[in-house]
Amino acid sequence: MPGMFRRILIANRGEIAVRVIRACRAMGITTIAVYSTADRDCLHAQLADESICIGPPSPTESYLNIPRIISAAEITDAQAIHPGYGFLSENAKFANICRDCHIEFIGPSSKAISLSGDKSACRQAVKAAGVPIVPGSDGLITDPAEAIRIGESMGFPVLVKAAAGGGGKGMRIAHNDAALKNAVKMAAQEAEAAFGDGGVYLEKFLENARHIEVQIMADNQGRVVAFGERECSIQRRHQKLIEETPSVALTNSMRAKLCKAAVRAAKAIGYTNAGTVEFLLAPDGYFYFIEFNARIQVEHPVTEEVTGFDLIREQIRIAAGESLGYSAVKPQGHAIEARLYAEDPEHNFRPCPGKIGKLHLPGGIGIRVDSHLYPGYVVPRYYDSMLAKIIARGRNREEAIDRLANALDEVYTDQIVTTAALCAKVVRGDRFRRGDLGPDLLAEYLPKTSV
Amino acid sequence: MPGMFRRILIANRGEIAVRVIRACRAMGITTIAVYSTADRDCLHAQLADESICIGPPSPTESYLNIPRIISAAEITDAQAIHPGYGFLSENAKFANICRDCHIEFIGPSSKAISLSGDKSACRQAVKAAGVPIVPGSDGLITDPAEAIRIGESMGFPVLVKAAAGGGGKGMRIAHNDAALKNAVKMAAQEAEAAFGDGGVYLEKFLENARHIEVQIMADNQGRVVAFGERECSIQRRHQKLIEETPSVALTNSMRAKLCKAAVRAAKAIGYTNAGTVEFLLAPDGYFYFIEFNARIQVEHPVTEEVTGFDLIREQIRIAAGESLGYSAVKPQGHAIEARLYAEDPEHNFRPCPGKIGKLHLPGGIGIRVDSHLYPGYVVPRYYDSMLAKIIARGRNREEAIDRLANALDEVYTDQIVTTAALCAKVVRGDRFRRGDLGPDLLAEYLPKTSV
Amino acid sequence: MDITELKELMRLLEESTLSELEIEEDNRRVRLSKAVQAAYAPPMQQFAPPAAASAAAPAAPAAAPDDAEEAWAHVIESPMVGTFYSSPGPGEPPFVQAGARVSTDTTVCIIEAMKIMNEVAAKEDCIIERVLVESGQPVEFGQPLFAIRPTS
Amino acid sequence: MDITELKELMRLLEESTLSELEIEEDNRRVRLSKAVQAAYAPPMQQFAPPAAASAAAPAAPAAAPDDAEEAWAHVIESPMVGTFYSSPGPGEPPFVQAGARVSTDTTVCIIEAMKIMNEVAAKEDCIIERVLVESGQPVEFGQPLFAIRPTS
Repeated sequence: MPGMFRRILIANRGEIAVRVIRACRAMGITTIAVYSTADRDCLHAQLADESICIGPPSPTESYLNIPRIISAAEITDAQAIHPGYGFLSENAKFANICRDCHIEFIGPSSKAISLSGDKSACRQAVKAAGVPIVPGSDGLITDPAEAIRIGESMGFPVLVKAAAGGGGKGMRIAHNDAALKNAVKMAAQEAEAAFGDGGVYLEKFLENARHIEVQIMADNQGRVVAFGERECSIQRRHQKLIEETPSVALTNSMRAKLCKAAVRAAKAIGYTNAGTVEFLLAPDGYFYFIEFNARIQVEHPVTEEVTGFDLIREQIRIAAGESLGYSAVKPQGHAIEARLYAEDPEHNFRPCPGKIGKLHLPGGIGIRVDSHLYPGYVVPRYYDSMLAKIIARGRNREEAIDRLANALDEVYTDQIVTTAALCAKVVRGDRFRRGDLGPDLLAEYLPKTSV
Repeated sequence: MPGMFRRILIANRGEIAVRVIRACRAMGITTIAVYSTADRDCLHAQLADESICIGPPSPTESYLNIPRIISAAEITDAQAIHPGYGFLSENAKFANICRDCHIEFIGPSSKAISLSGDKSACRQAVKAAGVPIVPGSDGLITDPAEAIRIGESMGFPVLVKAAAGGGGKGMRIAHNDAALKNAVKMAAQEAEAAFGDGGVYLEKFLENARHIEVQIMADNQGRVVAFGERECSIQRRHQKLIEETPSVALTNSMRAKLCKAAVRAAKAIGYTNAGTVEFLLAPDGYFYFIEFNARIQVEHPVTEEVTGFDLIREQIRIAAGESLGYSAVKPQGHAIEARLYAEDPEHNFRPCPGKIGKLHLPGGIGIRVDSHLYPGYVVPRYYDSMLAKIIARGRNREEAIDRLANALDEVYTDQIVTTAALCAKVVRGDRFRRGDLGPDLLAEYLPKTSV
Repeated sequence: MDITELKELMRLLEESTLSELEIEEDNRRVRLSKAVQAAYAPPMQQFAPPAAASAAAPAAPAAAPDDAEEAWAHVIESPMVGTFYSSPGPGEPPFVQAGARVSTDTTVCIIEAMKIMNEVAAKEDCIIERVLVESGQPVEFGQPLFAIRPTS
Repeated sequence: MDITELKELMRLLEESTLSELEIEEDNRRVRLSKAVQAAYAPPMQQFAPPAAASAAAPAAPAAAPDDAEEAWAHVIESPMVGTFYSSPGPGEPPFVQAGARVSTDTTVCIIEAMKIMNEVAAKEDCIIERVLVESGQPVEFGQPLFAIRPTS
């Protein structure tokens, strides 16, 4: 066991880099930020103890460039790299190279990353461990005729998904034989183009199912602990906008079963460090594993707010070889997160990069703000447009909703349009209060053309 | 029972006005801010649903002016007034006038305010209820000879205190007969000048005692609940700088006794709404009642962070006639607050009003910021110089300290010097970590001339 | 100097992010500048009115003064928070009307605060140009009540 | 004064990071200035270095470049993050020294990144005026390595 790290390099930017820096500082660990020339003034580069420019704005030449990041870690003598989310966080090759260079990768083994990245193989492994998966093909589909046979046997509609997929790419829905035949071809082409891997598989499409994920933490000593669930049903363009925990759709006994299934799934793929197990919850109360996310997620703060744990700290502790030291956590209260993107919801979520002049972010009781914003910051056009996460905590869901809605009203970003007002409208609305979080909810608050 | 208020006027300014506005909004109550001409741009005047100018900068012509505030409440149809802390919050006459005008005063009865304001009479009432008080005179001292008799019987050093006192005014310490004789005269003169009331009383001076206060909430149905203690030993010029809960000086059984004594003291003076019972904890573990604060206090957020309750909401509920609905609260974790004043600790805490240009306040896990600051805000010279409260929450004291120290490092207030750096040094220091919070701690971090 | 040209120059500077413009040619010099303060919008507009709250709230009594202050060079301001009355009692004629010439001892209106009727007198000899507030309307401290033209 | 020309000047200043522009020709003088932007300090200085952390941390490799960039009009920048070596191997003479005349195919140094030695060539024909980095020193992307005087 190498002992706790003294120097960690953060291979990311923006709010998650700031988040990791804060966790490191609270642990007494020296932080090293990397930045592209477009991010010279970004808060993460300013807050870190040391900052190093690794390349031009293009992600492939900076935040996605493995040699440059490894080289930065080597010359700054970093003992470990935290990848954040996105960029290289689920890149098995990067995790491998880090360890080859004797730099700890703060995340799962590259084997576990590979397995969770191959969605079809992951399904099989999890199914073998006795966790229910959405009915579908046993592995990849190579022949349209095979697809039709499976589609007919489990009943339409059917979802065609890319094994290497993500973000809705390479995903198609088919309601009959003819459509399915087409969908298989199209999805394979899309997947080939997007991921360089045309493998696709079939899943039954569950109507009115809810997206519920379970946060897990696994140490290198074989202990896996579930940190409760998050519901992330409010999305725009397959990207989450509002997340909460606990989910109103679960009873305590369903929650216990789901958490148990998540732990079993993690063990089935030999997972370590922080991960998220995604499930579909059908209207009849049955749930099905869909995929495994091998990273810390954007929405991890809602789990932190109800459990009291710092999940980034737990990630670092696990990577340093420490054992979790507990076998269960007991969430309390309710937490909801709203994401502020520099996008205009009135105009089809058109990105709005540019300079933020005056700025006011909310505060006060029950409000947590994770952000890299400061007055005068220029939002660059090269990266994800997320500016801030506003997280509200309450003793119950009502209190969390009231606090979040009012905090969102307080947000003031001069010269830049954000999703704050939209999120305020959504959480204040009757449907959200009732917990009726269907995929069509967001559309009610958007101009017809923007949906 | 009048039912919940629909419109509340906040008779205060700055961060506490913002705090009350946020609590009201989360309850769906319309807020009315009052402001002086110096506070036109203050955040509370901007955040409230309605804002009304009540007078020129001088507090006696604005925030302390009862007719102007009552008149503002009348023309805006406010059903209740929240006084915040300071200004009119402990003014029994104001509480009376409010109720005469059929406006609810969100605080205790004017009778309870009067009794807690008369420190000598309050001591007697609390003593009669069986709560230990610091040995001292049974009521006011009128004759120096009587003072000397009492001083000799209980042993020197002795503290002479003003019955109407506060903020260290009219307070003197005496180590022998001659000094005591003088001290009684001087303190009476000082008290007469400062409060228009020359009444003084004696208390034994307890060396190395710690200041520990208990938060209580009392409803109009006779239920009093203790919300745990706060330790506020780190002060500058008799004003608190850093506060925390729980106190490291208490065992669980001491805490239970202290909370019981606080409830008994509140009942003895017929107290309702939010209040704080102050105790001295002697090095031998005995504790003594010293005084009762009949208001919400600056440092109330640390109690909120460990109990999950919104104390302002509880105040409003009680004032509206609701009963508490619980008989005990169970604090969890640890919380520490540091106050940011616009003062220069390197130069004897010289106030530094003026314009704040760029501004960065911290955020992230476990950090709460209560503040009225925004970039470009001009700190007026007429009022208290407190700019913000940074509150850190952790599962334990170590975690709260680490988070607070790093959050304080992040504070950036362009063009204005604050106490942030001093607070960071203090909480990071060995003595604070050890919990050795003697009154001399702060001096270690100040230039010799500033103490 | 051609006023149209000057206006054009002023507009140019206003619309730019620059703060100064100086032109000197022949025997003419023009210098325009924009205070740094002007870069900050009036703070009362800094925060968008919270949609839900403002929908529920009745009209604020403080809504009017800002506009009025801009518009009138000389005014009589309200010395306190209260309710404005233009006449001594219901049905009675107003103390003053537009066009009235008043002096420093003329009562121009009453402000009621906490059931007390406070007579307000003009601060200087002047002519009332316009009554800015309706009788019975709530007013805040410093709110303009009358637009005036000083006569002394 | 030609308004189109003036507009062009204003736009030029706005888009630059400069704060003043003054032109004097024949009997005409134009002066433009930008105050607001100058009120913002260079962002890297916005946050005071956290006392405790920076005391504990070793010197950052990124400390030098900002000063250097100011001081030299023409430089050869590091094309990558890595370790700078002035010579092909220990004890061997440096590729170039101050005063050397180099062309676009001259190797001026090596940057080692991930155990790979990357030869860096001059981007233009020039004279090396000064070597800005010590051999063996870590460098970041874009960090000036040599001050040069172009010869072409």
